Amino acid sequence: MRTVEQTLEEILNLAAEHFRVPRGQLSPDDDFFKALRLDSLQALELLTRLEQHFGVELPDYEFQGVTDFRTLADRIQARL
Amino acid sequence: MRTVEQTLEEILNLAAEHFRVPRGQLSPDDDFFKALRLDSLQALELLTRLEQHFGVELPDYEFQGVTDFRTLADRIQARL
Amino acid sequence: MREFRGQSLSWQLTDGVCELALHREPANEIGTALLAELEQFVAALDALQNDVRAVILYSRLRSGFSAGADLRELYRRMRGLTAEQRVAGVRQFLERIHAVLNRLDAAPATTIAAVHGVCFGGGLELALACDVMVADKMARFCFPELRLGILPGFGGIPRLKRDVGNAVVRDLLLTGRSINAQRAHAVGLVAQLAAEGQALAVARATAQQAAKFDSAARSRAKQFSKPIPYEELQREIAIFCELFARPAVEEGLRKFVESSAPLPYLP
Amino acid sequence: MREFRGQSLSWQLTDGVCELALHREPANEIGTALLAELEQFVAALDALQNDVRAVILYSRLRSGFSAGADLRELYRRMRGLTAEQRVAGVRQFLERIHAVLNRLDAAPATTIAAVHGVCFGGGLELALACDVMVADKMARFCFPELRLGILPGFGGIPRLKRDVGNAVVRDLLLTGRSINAQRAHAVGLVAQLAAEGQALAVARATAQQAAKFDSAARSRAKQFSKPIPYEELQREIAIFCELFARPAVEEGLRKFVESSAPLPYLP
Repeated sequence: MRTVEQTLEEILNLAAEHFRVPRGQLSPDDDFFKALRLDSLQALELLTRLEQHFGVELPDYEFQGVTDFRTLADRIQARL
Repeated sequence: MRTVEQTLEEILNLAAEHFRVPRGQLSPDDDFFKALRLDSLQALELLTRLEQHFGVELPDYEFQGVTDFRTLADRIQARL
Repeated sequence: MREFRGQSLSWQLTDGVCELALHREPANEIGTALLAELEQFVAALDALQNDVRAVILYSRLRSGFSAGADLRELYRRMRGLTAEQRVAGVRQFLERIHAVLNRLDAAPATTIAAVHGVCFGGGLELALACDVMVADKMARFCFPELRLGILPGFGGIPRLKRDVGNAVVRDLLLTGRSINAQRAHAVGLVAQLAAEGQALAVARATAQQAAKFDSAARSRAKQFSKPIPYEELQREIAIFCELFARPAVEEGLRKFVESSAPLPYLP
Repeated sequence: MREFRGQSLSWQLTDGVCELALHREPANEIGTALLAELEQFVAALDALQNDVRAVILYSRLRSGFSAGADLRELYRRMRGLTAEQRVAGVRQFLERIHAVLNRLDAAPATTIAAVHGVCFGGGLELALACDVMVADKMARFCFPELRLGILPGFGGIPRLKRDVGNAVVRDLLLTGRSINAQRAHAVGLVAQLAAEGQALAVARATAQQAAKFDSAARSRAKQFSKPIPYEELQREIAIFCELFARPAVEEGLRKFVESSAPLPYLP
């Protein structure tokens, strides 16, 4: 079972890798829509990659309701 | 994510193990129905073991349409 | 009679659980021989209905549960007949197998198909008449009929429609592909998955449980929850016979019977 | 006509397989332009029905299969109209798209939707009219209509009910959430999953297989196994129009059209 810190770390790594942002530029309290410069399609892509990586489902309304990576980690943790 | 070469290697290993053929005797361009001396039941068994191993579904018509291991790897890769 | 040993199948009743083993080589093809013994079986099931609380259908053959209708016999019998005679013969066979499967479907006992290996065409249709399907992880399920220019004739589509969503019905029917046990389980067709070689053991535990229940509650609950699509089943026979009358079907059967391909059910 | 190149879609028929590509930027929104070309397509499908054995619907756009109804066009057209005029206009549009999707649904050929990216609202309704859905692993499926104060209007609920259990229908409809391809596959909506970028290749292999089957068997089997819920489809139009007449819907559409949020379909 992952800790929420591990979940957060995995989210940051996944985001950096898939959206080609240096990992060092991303921090837990960043607004990820802005930090990754996501348009609506890319936001859905991130959601799908997170669901695949963690083997969970995260409804759009929960994903939409957060902006920073830390809160996102909490939401995913609640489904692990 | 596997490369198609890794997929091919895993197919050859799986085939050698389950049908008790020395791994060295199998090569990517072999006709696998012949190399493994498969009857129709064994062909289905190989299909099921491949599906289980790779976590994909491969319809019979795609499986039937190929004979060599390399093409089989391509077909599986298209589902990974 | 508490037990029966036939050419194609055998069964015995022990402590309320009736186990029916199919053992007609090579792959429990359903032809006139197996049909006749299935007819005897459902008659016995009626006669013993106060004693039979659960039924398990399984196969003793390595190849699997059943490869479906006996197409070799069908091809042999139809040769030299007129189109009318052929259709009359096939209709009579279908009416008989439908009567057997309808009685199995409506049996007051809880019926369990323990499936391994191939469960194709008519074999799948037999399993679909049961209440609960337990499957070995290596089992495969398929409706290959379109490949022969026909459609499933032993009640397959109406019963599959009862159990799964229509998208799954169309996937199986219109592509003719076989699906593995995990997929059959995921879509709800298979109730329980068993490790390789363990389907019968898993089915036995389930039968023991089902046999504990009060008979009246069990049979009324089954009757209430399991609709039998009689009207669609009749329509299926009509459509099958209409398709079967065409010369393309004899040609498809001939190819199948003469094939030595590794997957002979694939044209 | 064996091929068509339109503004919103193009198709061509080769060896019994008709491939229809959607290519209306930005995301194959279904408005009057796409509808008109879909009408031409189903007319051609009727005319060519002896030659078309399988159909593949796919999108050439990066964004996905289709984001659904063209809400921008809808909003533009409804402004300045009376409530009555609006409802009359939308009803006419719905009657036309229903006619197209009903003909696609009933086409004797095997129809395959090869889906990637977004498959939302009307896009999902188009895919649901097909026989078999093949999905790229990154595809997402959604009925966002409740967010706008309406319900799916292109036959979505009746067709989704045909394919999956009612709990899945309610999940999608009443939460408006999008589900990924794995989930859509698990519940039986999607028949086959493809690797990223491979949905069309997988659909082509399936179309090749379906095209091999005898036409009479294929079309009769499809007709027998795939019920078309005409009565519910008509009721859907009536309910849609009833909801659409309310001022809240114009307000919802305005917000959607003016939004620049990362997930604009989420109000």
